[in-house]
Amino acid sequence: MATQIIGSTVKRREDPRLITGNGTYTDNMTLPRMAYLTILRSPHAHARIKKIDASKARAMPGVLAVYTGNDLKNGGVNPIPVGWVLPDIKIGPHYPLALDTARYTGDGIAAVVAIDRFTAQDALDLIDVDYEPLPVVVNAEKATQPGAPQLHPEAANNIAFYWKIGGGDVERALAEADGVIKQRLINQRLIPNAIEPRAALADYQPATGQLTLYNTNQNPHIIRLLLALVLGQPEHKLRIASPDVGGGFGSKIYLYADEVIACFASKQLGRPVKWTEERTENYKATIHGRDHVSDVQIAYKKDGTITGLKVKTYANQGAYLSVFAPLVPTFLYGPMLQGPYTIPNVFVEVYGTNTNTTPVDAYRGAGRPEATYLLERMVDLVALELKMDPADVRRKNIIPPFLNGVYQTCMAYAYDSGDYAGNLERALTNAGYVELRKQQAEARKQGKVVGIGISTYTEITGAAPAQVAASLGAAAALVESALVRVFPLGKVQVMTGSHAHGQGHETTFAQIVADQLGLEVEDVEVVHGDTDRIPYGAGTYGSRSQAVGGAAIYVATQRVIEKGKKLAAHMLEAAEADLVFEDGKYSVKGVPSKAVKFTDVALEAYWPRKVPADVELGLEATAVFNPSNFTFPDGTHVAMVEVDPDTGKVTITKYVCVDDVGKVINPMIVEGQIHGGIVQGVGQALWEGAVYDDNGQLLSGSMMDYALPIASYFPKFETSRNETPSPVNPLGAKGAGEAGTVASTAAVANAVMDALKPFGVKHIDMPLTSEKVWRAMNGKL
Amino acid sequence: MIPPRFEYHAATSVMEAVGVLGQHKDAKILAGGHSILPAMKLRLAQPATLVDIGRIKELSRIIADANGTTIGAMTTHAMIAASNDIRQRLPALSKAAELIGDQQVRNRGTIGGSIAHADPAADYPAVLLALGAEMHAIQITGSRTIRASDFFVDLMTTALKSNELLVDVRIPALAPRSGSAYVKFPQPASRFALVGVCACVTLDDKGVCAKASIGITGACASARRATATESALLGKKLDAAIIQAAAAQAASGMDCLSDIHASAEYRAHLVTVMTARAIQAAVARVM
Amino acid sequence: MALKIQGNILVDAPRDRVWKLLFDPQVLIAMANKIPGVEVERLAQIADDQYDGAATIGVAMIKGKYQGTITVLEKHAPEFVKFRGDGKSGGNWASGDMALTLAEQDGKTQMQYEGTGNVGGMLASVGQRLIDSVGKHLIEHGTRALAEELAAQSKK
Amino acid sequence: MAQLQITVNGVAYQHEVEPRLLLAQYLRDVLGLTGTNIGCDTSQCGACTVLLDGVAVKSCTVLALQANGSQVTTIEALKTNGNYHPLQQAFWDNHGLQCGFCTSGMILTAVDLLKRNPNPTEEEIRRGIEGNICRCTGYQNIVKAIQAAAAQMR
Repeated sequence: MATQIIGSTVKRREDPRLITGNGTYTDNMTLPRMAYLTILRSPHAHARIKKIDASKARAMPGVLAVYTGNDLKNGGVNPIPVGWVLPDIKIGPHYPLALDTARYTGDGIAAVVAIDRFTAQDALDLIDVDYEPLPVVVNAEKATQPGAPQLHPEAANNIAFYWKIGGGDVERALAEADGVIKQRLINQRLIPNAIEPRAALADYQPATGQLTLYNTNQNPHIIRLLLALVLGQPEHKLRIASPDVGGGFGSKIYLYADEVIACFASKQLGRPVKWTEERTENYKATIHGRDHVSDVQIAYKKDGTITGLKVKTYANQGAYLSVFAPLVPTFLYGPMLQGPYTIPNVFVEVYGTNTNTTPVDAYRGAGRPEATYLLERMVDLVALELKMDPADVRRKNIIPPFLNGVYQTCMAYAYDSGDYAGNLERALTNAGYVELRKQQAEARKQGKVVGIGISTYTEITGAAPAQVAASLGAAAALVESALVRVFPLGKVQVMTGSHAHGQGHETTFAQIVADQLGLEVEDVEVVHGDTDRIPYGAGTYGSRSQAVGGAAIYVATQRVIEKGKKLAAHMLEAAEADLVFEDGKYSVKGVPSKAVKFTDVALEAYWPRKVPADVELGLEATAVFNPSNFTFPDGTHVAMVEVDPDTGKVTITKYVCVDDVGKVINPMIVEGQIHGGIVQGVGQALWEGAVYDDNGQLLSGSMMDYALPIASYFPKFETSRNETPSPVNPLGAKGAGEAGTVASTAAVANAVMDALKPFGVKHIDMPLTSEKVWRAMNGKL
Repeated sequence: MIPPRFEYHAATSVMEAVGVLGQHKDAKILAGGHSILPAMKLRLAQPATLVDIGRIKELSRIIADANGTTIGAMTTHAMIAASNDIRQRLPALSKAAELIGDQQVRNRGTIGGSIAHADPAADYPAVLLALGAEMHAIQITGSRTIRASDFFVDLMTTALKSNELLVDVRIPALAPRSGSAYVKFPQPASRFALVGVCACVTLDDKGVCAKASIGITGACASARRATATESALLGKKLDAAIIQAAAAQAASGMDCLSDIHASAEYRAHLVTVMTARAIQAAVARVM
Repeated sequence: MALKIQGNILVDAPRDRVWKLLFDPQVLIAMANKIPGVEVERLAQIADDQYDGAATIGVAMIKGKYQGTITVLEKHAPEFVKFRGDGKSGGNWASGDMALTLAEQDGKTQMQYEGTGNVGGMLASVGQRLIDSVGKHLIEHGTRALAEELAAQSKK
Repeated sequence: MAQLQITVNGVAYQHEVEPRLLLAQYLRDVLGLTGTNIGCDTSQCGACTVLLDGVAVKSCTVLALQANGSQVTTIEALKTNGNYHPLQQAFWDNHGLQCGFCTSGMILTAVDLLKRNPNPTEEEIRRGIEGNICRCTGYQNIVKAIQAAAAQMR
């Protein structure tokens, strides 16, 4: 192939089915005799369940069954396990339906299975539950205080885990600093809002004992593993298929109670059972993200050098520990607090606490947006204190280029490659930073309230090097597998354990294979999301698919080429060592005319004519890729905002960014990921926030009250890339899925704070709603 | 997502609709459905009967004559926003319609449905109050006309009786040398009005304010006039300082709503800001 | 979602009379039915200090059928009483307490009320912007109705 | 139950339906036209947008019976004679979708938008799709796709 397929824009192969309405989302599927499941959720955030009277619901025509927590427990259903077990972690058991206590307003109390959706919904109204309300706590810090309501007897003071990490000597740094700034920062709770609500369709075949679960999920093999443990269903008789999935953003990683109940019901009733989440239900029963309260101290020298950072964080875990929840505010957060800077002394301690709220787990960025926001706000506060330009404070502290090496932070991680300083300068140049500052000065003279914000970041992606992950507490291996299977006529199927739900893997993974084998992208079919078709997998989250999943495909493809070479040697009657593979042909070095096409080798592999009997036939290879390190994308985002001085309303007027996500397979797709990431991050800065009242009622319970970003809230983004290949995988890829989100929140928050500088405002917590900004401007905080 | 059960009647005439309405306890009118269906899907509203008036053609019309404009209850927001007659004669109403929800909601939601529901954050009530609209309601025994100032009674409560059907809205033509404008500060999620203000001013030939009416929505349990501001404008040349001073009184005496999007204090402040902007825009429109 | 309620009303009836009527289910039913959007299905005394009932409560089309109890928490005749009410309707619940202080005033009764209310379930999660107003609406009409009803009953 | 007569994508249907059946549910569950997705309960997300008598509506906030006697067009009917509608083509060409869940509604809203305004500015496009929430794309490529389709259709 003359043109490189890797690195070029190829239109997505997913799109024809999706633009014509032919996607197969879980709720689109219908099976014969399918019944419908609905779940009654507690209207109380904390209550003792005194009595459940389901007799009227059971008597309703069309109702097949009503289950309670004890029905499931007596039926052998185990609590949902936690997949990231930290030392000394305290786990309050999470039964799919509450046994005697409801601990948040999404907690399932009873489940109805009926012959149609209407009946299943109507029957919920007929279940009479006698609750005794208990005191409620929703705040992560308050939950740890004496006298706070207790959620689980296992976790004293509601502390599910305490975790700390540090490097250098932060106390000494604080003591010896020219200045120390203390600030409390709140990273508010977010609701992921994949536009497709979750759904599950369980199909148990009593005759064979086979259970299939179709569901909205990012990692079917993890679900199979967990579901096998929860249900006692043997893995080899359990198939998880996640067809088209309408967005995940982390919220579809976990095993949820609802799909366990659907499986249990299908086994009990011997017929398919479907559950489809409603949006109001999604807001309560699907995980939330972020929700940190942090007390921060930053130590600096007069010249702007940052010498130390000390952080204490209360990370709200919600009512139960979700599958990966303990990972997020620890390893994905704490060690990333050094960020892209040379800060030599960092210490962080984290209290993961249970509260009467929806469980919190990984949501786009997971830990890194929290770390980046915290650090970038503090850097700006240093600039404010020293009356320095925020860009100059960043220049002073940013890690110098380490293009071919590694940079060891003062904590656990060694960054893989990068030109952080170069990307900062590129972004400032692209934004016309000097000119923007002049415009700002001019605008201020005219009474306008204008701000410029910078966010410089590095984040951690590509989970995970298995040994590192295990040492950090992973209960599930996060390596990735691939099977590349060549058919006799030269077409190829790739089975990957990664799962795409918008990321375009069916295109980019095909590009990797086509590029190497000298085929057209159309000749390669990517199969994902089905445990019966794919050898194994760990799924898609944490921007890992290209760096781990893509790398596995790359290695498997190389193995196919090597295997083919043995066959080609016989076909060409040449020594294997003399053969080269280029442009889809094996040829003898220096004798290009003596060649055999890859497709001919494929045919020979299955229908041998020249190959001796002792050579292994077939042409497929499996690889499991276990990277040597994580990957660390980085970049700088610059935002400009204008604030309406009368109302406090913030408008983004300019947005410029430079991101280094390593080697790019498909620039169009990477750019799309960055766009989406930016909008999601800005959503947190300006509008989004889950609001609970003191009773644990979620007041922002629908899209009417939870403000999601819409098109008219944004200008056109000016994005660009800088590619520093990662040395930890053969593709040189890092991760692109979360970078935009990691960076944009702080860029916009800093811009708003910069706009408010003339009003003497140093910090306000997100979301920076019109009212909050107006209050800040008018001294009414 | 699944509403509770109800009886459904598709009325083909106004008289049929009010007949059904009068006969059934707990019957509600179904116009575009964009207020009642979401409430029913959440099972917060459970009417026993819905009377669908969507098939009554004469309820979906805009008639402009020399004295005013009549808008049928089933006229959609999109029809109002797209009407040249309304844009030219009643730009405030045109703008209010254009700012409701989104295109799909405007294509389906109706003026009658919106005002009969009387959501405290709905846009139209501010405009109808400021423009002195009249609502025409029919029941089986006759019909009556209700002035906007009498129509919006309280939170989601209008002067309509349970057996009455709102059939149209009549808005008198603006006097010569009048201007009207609607300005809205939307709630970022639902884009309902946190505060919406409609100002209508008439200037005499010396440029002095001869008449001013200001309707405010979103701020309180139901839309209302800003009478103190109106008085402060009368007899004055409406320069920026006068407008500012008058608008500063717009929230006086108001018991403003408070929710997770805006405190009562902030709403009251927005009332003054949006009122000033609405008056300015209305003055700018005076021919 | 929590509501705070306080205010006072003047009842055109002597305090002793008001005190007695306050605990009469029939008076309470008549009072409640005067509130727009409230329709009492039943209310009965089931113990010394406890009532059990059912009512449709709401504003305009947003309404639900609630079942619940009213419990007298504290009582100092004839000047102070504190009630607690709990009700549920489908996936929604409401609870609250209200303290009434009664004072004689020229043969009439000055009744001071203070309380808090809480709402949960779907109502709280999708109706937050209306709860405050609905609460105010019910209290405003409720106290007025109570004063009227007590005065009327006392004259019988 | 009540009689529903409706034409969907040019095909006339007659069904007995419960009055409370929503148009979106009728399309998906009764007709099997699952290209129309349901993303919220409260008419914000726009995933369920279809054309009802030619204009874009949120089919989860319309009773099937309200569409009695009407013509409905869903995403499944946009591709004609093997050719993609210019908006479908433009969404593909410009990477205007990622997970695809909002795409049907987004495209049908854009059909309505371009019918009313064949030459929209970027701002008009951004305002025109306010009733459609996309959590993946950040909207930039959707706007680009609609601009490209508008140019193609003019």
